[in-house]
Amino acid sequence: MSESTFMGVKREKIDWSPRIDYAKCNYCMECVKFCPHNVFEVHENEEKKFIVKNPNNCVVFCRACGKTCGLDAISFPKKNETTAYIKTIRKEAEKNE
Amino acid sequence: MADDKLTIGIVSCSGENCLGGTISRLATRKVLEEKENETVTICLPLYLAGGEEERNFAKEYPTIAVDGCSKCCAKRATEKYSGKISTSIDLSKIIGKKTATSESLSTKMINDSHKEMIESVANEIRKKIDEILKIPNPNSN
Amino acid sequence: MKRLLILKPLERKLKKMSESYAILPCNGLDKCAGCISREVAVLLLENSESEIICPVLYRIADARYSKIAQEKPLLVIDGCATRCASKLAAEKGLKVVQKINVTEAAKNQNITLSSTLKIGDKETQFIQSIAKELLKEPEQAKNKKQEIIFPEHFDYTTYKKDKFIFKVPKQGFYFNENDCWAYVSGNIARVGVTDFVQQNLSDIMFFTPPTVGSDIEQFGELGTVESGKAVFEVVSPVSGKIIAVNDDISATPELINKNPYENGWIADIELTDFENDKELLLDFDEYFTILKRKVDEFHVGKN
Amino acid sequence: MSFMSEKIKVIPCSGMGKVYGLIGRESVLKVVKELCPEQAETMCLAYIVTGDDEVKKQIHNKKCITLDGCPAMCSAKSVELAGGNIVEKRRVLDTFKKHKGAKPGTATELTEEGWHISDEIAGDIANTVRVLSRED
Repeated sequence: MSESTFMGVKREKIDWSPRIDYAKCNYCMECVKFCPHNVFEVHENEEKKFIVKNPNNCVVFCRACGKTCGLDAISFPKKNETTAYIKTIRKEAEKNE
Repeated sequence: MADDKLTIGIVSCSGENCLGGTISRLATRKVLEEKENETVTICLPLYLAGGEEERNFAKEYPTIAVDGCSKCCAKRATEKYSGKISTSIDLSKIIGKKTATSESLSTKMINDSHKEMIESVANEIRKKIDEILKIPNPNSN
Repeated sequence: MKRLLILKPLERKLKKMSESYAILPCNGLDKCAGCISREVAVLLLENSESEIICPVLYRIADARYSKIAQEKPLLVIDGCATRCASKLAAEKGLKVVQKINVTEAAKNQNITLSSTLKIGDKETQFIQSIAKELLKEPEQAKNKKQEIIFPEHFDYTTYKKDKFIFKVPKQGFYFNENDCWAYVSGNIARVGVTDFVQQNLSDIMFFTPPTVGSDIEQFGELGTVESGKAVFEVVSPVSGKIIAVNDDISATPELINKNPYENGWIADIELTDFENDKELLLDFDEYFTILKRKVDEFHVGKN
Repeated sequence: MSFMSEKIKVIPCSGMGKVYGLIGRESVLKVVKELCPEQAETMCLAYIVTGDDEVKKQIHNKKCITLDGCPAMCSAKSVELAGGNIVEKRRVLDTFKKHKGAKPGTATELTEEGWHISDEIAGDIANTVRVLSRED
């Protein structure tokens, strides 16, 4: 993989990935089956049958896995906050140049 | 990454009228699914109805035609509309002319003897792919 | 009953400016959001000339509602992300004019809904604010009818990956990294998805439009497009007010497959702060580089 | 009337790349083998695409129902070019719109849901075939 950035900001600096409410989840695994980016990892024999293993693989602003969840057990950070944060980091980077 | 890797197109007649079409379709799909990274589906009727994607393919990439009977529609259609076929397979030579032209089947009706036929045709396709991959791309200039 | 007392009709002045709808609520009985969708419908009924389509009866008795659904603009109220009411509308081939999702609306207003089925004070207020918004909206949208000047054809550069050809228009377009584009003319932007989205989704069968008249932030959700493979959230490249939605793609979503940059556009947005939005947008060269990388690394259109 | 009328040709695209191709193919096989074997038959689309004189003769001015998997409309376009008389153009996708969220299977194998949709389309086509045959 090439070095991962989003809008010129290093991906790992951006906090964007699905948050799972395990109290609501019924482990239908539709989200896991859906995501083509390997964000989730299945732990068949554990209480939490899957986890968000690679949060930085998640495409910033993508909420598609959440749409497979009929129980609304998946949420994401607020988009406007993430946008503002990205802008701030970009400004800082400009200053440092 | 895999930029210049050779992709092989496979075009099957998929004929609706005879068993050969049913077998050619399933054998082709089988190989396409196992060799996802080396192959690409060429949808035959798109030569007429589709865009340049399918029409230009055989001009630029090696392409294997899999035909259910000796009418060889997949081979002939590809050469007429797209480009020269690298190699072709005529099922009547593998499963016999009589079987190939017998009635077409729903995937519901596929039994073990059909599965054997699919496997032997798939084997033939695999062999052709290996042959192509060993030699450099003949259409590269 | 207590519920009826709480939900007294809104003030009279609202009534005058209101538009009437054919309302299809989800009426879900397993979540508070479902109960709210029902109450919103009832409140709208009391405050306008609207009529309700009962989702339960509609399933078994088409004929009863087909006339209402054709005569009045259809408002769909979904409780949760399962979107039963939207699905029912799609199933019956109805054209949705307005749409609201209670759970999303609550999120946007920072309201946590009750986990029981009872409607409390907080929920009542929320119901009233939704109804108010719905009743005044068409008026506002009508006042500001603006149209964008949009060329019929563009020149494209293509990137080829075996038999797949990805097109990107050479000039006049801005992109975001979520594969959505904006074409700006005056203070309006036309917005859509790029060829990458279209090719990856393959045959697009459903389009859920965003609400005309509502405000959208940059990177906010501008409706969704859906194929047998996935649902794609249209991520708005710009911020502003949604002034138009492409009605043609509601009826024929495959227009997006045909050409996502021309007849397959999604919505028109009246810009509020484009100078600021531009900071996080890409030009042709930048997007084309990203597109090539995405196609090479992640090519799901195959087979 | 009692004299034998020619069978109506029902031609699917059989698209290789998508499940919709397989559904169309299975729908048509059901029509010509189970539902209306006396009134309908199919033809190889690949053969029609070749544009051979023989196939053009077979299809020229004959009543055809085409069934396409996707909006590319391969079957309809090819049959038209070969000179067939298309009495109905159908699309698998249109039936899918009635089954939002359905998981029909792959281009190789249908799920129960896939078969259900395929059977629904077959039923619709069979109705058309019956109506058309009565007209003769």
